[in-house]
Amino acid sequence: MQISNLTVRYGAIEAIRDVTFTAMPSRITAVLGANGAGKTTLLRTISGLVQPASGSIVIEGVELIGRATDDIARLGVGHVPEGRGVIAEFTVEENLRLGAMAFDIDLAAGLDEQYQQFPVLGERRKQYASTLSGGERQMLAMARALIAQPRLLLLDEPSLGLAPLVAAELMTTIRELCATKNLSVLLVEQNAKGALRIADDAVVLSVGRVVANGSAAEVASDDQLRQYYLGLVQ
Amino acid sequence: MGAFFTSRIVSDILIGAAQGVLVGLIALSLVLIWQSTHVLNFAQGAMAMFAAFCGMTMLEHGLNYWVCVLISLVAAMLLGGVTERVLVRPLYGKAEINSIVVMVGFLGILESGASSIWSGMARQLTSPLSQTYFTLGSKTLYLSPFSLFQIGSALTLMLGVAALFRFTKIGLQLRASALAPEVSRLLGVRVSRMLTLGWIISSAVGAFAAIIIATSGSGLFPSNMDGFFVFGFIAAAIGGLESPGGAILAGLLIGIIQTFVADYLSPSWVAFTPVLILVLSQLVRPAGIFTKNTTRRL
Amino acid sequence: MKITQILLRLRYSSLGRLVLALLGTVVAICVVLLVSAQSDTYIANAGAMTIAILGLSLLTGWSGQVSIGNSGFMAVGAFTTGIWANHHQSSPIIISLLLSILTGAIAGLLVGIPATRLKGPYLAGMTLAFVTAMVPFIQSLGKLTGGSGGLFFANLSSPSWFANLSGDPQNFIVANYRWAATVSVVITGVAYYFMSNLFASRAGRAMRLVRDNDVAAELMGVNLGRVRVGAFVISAAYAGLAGSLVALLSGVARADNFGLALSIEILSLLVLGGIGTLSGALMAGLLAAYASTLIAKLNALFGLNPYSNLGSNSQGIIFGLLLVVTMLTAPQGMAGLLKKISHLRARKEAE
Amino acid sequence: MLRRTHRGVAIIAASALSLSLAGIGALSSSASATGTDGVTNTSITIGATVPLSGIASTGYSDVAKTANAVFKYINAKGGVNGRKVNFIIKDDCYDIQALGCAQPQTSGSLTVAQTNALINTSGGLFATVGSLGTATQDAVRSLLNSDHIPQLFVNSGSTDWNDPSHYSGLFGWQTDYIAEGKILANYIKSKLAGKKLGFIGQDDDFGANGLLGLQRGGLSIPNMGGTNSFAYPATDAVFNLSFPTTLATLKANAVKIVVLDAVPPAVTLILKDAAKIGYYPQWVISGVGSDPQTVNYANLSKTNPGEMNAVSMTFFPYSTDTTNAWNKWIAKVILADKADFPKFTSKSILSGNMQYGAGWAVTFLQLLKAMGSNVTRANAVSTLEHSAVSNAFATPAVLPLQYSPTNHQGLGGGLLVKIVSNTNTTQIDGKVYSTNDAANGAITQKAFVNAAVPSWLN
Repeated sequence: MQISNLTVRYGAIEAIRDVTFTAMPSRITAVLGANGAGKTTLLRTISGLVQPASGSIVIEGVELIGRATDDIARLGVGHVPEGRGVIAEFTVEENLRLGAMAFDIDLAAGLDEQYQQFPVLGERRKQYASTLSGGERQMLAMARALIAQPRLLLLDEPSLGLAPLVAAELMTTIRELCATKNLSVLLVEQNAKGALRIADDAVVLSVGRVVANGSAAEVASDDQLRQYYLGLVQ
Repeated sequence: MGAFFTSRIVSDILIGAAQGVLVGLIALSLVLIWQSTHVLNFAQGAMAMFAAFCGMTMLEHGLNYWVCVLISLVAAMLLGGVTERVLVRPLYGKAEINSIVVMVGFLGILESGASSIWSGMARQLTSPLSQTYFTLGSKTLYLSPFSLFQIGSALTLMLGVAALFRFTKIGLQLRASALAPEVSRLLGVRVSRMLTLGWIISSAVGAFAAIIIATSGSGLFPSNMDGFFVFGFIAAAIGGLESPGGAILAGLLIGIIQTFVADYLSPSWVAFTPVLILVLSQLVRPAGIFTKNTTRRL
Repeated sequence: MKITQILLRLRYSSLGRLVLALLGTVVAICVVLLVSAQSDTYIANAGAMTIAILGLSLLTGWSGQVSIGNSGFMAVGAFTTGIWANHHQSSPIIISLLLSILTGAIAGLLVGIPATRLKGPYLAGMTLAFVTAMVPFIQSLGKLTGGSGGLFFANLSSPSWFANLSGDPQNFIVANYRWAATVSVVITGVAYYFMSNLFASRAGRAMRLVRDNDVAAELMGVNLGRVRVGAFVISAAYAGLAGSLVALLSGVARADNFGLALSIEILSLLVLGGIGTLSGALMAGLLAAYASTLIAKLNALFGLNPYSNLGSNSQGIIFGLLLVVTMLTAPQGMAGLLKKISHLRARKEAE
Repeated sequence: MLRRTHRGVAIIAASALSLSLAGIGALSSSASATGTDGVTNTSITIGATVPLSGIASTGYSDVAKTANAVFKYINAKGGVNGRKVNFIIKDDCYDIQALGCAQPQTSGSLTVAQTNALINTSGGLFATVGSLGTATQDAVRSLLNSDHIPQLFVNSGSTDWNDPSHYSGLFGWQTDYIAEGKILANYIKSKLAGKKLGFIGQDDDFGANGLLGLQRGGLSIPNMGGTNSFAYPATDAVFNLSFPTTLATLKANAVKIVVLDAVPPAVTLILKDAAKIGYYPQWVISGVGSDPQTVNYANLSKTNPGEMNAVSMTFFPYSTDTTNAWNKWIAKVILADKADFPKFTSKSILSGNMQYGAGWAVTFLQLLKAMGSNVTRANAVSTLEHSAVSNAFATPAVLPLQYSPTNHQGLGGGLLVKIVSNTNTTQIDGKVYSTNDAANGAITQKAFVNAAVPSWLN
């Protein structure tokens, strides 16, 4: 995925300014930065929920800008929004069926696969999503995105609100998925430490601008970046 | 046994139920729209009336009753779909009063428009089935072939809508679009089509009720749905605007209680009976008797 | 400073508002004396509608509660006036008006206490239910309210000093119409003055805060329930006054005249004029009064036979279209449009 | 330049206001050439408020339209004494501003508002003629009286129009409901004696007066609310809430004769609801609610689905009689009015409402002719009160008007008819019955002879 010269405005405020970077296939790209750096806006723009003022987003040769959100989803862009977005009034299985609905896939096989991946969901398939714990909801949201077999997965703060152990487990799962599924992941995280541990590449945003862009290892070893933008102290 | 079925209480229940399922259908159509688009459709009754006129006036040109019904239902679907696309779509996310006013304006256009096209005169629709009640011995059993059809088809329609929502792919998408439009979009669901579809189904349900009302009651005329709309709205509010089943039950309840009031107390109290039921139910459970308690979201 | 700017600035002080209201009333009375008798009937009705719209503007525009039941409170006012007039034929009209305000307020309290616990569509539904119940309820009271037929009593007629003053003392028909319009204008002026003071008061600010953010209002120590019920009561009192005026102007109180249709009309006019503005209520009142005349002229312009199906229904169609188009294109109504225009001009001037 | 265009909101509003005021309606009500409002040497302006839309418009909207057709017909022939009749019809929705009403809901009584508009017609209004409804016309009685504007030929059978000492310019036209009730009671006593009686009436003067007439005619029916005697609210003509239980009670009590004082839409519902429970009593229906061209009588008989079993009273030759001279004349007049009656053909049957409208329109033309050159309000009242003149007016009614200085009611009886179907009504005995309102007032009968159609109308 290639993002070039992307600018997004909310009224007079520029949430994203002239952002350019490339997310490589089958790799995890972490998008890092402080609160209000424009990370969530970036994901929402990719999904078509926000219309940019200028710039382009191209994925496998297809321009995304100007397309409707549901069209973009059907192009193979999965988006797990911040706060997970599971439908509490639906059962676990209904949530998963909804995720598969718009795609031409074998539903039964898809469900099996997700239940295998996330056994706890299999156990609770008839339960309403409102009864799940935070971690289980996050898994459900991931499973619901994955069942559509996306090629690009946008994850918005997946570890937010989770216990550190659960969060770490989740990161490992993401890493495995990326390796086995030939999946590109754009991972937005405030928890830079965890994200950099599993990411291949990293982009650092500050007040809507790209301040660093490179391999995760490079970013992780840059003291200045760590201190000023990521709030990580040795 | 015959004496039981022709007793005063059973008679009142049968008369009330026939009336009540119609109130329930209107309530159901209101709930369908409220659920999917959070618009309180004041023009619901008028849209149903207009669609009924489109088809049922063909009776005068010698067309078969059921063909006319079919034409009306198609007209209703078109009207519902176009209304959602043209009038309602710009209102999403706006203040509540905006949609109330637009639908009130649309109500005026439809009723005056129908009067302009078809005149304000009541048209009697020749019933396809006998409306004479059956008798058991010398007593009347308050059921006729038409009222059986009326109750039966209304219940079938309600079950059909429920099944559609519960068991089909489309139903799942309809519900998801209503509950969480943005998430549904992210999952590739064509939400805007689903909203239109919600209006289409709701309009068809309303038009069916209007046709039955015109056939069994005082005929078809531009304001013939006004009273039923108010009762239907009250039923929907009693049931809780989120609950199709609650709407239907509340409609039945209103019909039956009204008949009892007319029979045992006074016919002149009938018009404000539903309101008393509403006030009582709202004081007990403000969000409707048939909805689960939810906490206020900030 | 120019006169217009001085006038506009007046509304920021209590005394200034009094001066403005007095000026407006005097100007309106001059208009009443100059125009035709038919225009006087329109102005008289415009006054009553303005008062009703002001009441709803407070409730819906300021405290954020959508009501489609205010015509029910108008009915309370009208029948209070009617019953009083039938028993005390020679009592001054001010007593009828005050009694109607009182009964309207009491009805508002009775409905408001349960209704204001509800929000959004449930509140709208409750008020809808109230008005649909009010008409048959009043009719079922038999002799007291005259059943379906209603009550009939003497309508306002001009005292002789006014007939002499208003020009043609021979033509008592015209003097009667002028007198009715003058009375209506004066009452409207008083009602307008009180509302403008309320708008500027602490209570008015509390209401707008509740509308915009009820949680914040609560945190700032505003008693939500009291503000909501208070708005209901004042709104109903205004409706009671409007109903009383309507009854006095026509000499009739009939429940059917105060049904759902009138409520919807008031709400629509409020929107056309501009929700939550005082000037919008005035303009909407005038629009209501002149609607049928304007549309008759349109009919004539297009050569429509007024007795044909289309001709006799063109009013409904045009009014409906007006509502839909206003809401979709200029939801702030006429007051909003005027404001926009004057801002644009001010900006141009600045450049 | 720019500075001048700057205006505050209030000033723009005020100027818009005064512009709109200036644009609408010049000074009116100035006395005209002849000294009487609404009268010139070549025209006379009259008006009426009627339900053209809304709850009562079914059928009733044809009344004033037919009268208008009569006036247009005569105007085309040069008018009466050189004056053309300028007839203004205003829609008042029966003053029930339900959503079916096509008028914008302003405030208060629509009948009063529309009557004000009539009074303020530029050039003035001579009189209201043929306004429709009991409660609606009660509402404007004192208004018109205080302005000294005659209120002629009110379309209602209430006795409220017969009060010359208080309302000198107020005149009814049709037989009142009490007299009608007495005549119907007389028929029931003589032809249907010994059968159990029931009554359903509108909950206002219409029902109450009709019931009073039946009682004064010697029938023992309790007041509405008593055994087998029911009141229904006017809005039930739409909502149909009370009729099913009312009729079930009547059936259960084995009532064999049911008298209806109801408007046509309510009669349609009552007949339909009765058929649903297999209840086929002898119906006796007030003339204002029985018009076969308005009420749907299809399939309402047990023995023969095409037949009906109802008795009613009419003041006109029965409308299906196509050989009657007045019926032929009315049909010709309506046929000439393509604008208001586009669907009326030479094969169409007249409705009772059309006859009714033609009835009072012709009466007004006769009055105009009788006044000669002295067309004033005072002369109109005194001409009508001059029995020798007004009682000789030739109208489509089957009996003469009976106006006098003490009687402003109009007709005092009618013809009994049997309604068999929508296209088949027959006279019962060919006799015209007449009476007054008093309990001891005798009922007289004579053979039905229609007055000839005057040549100047043709």
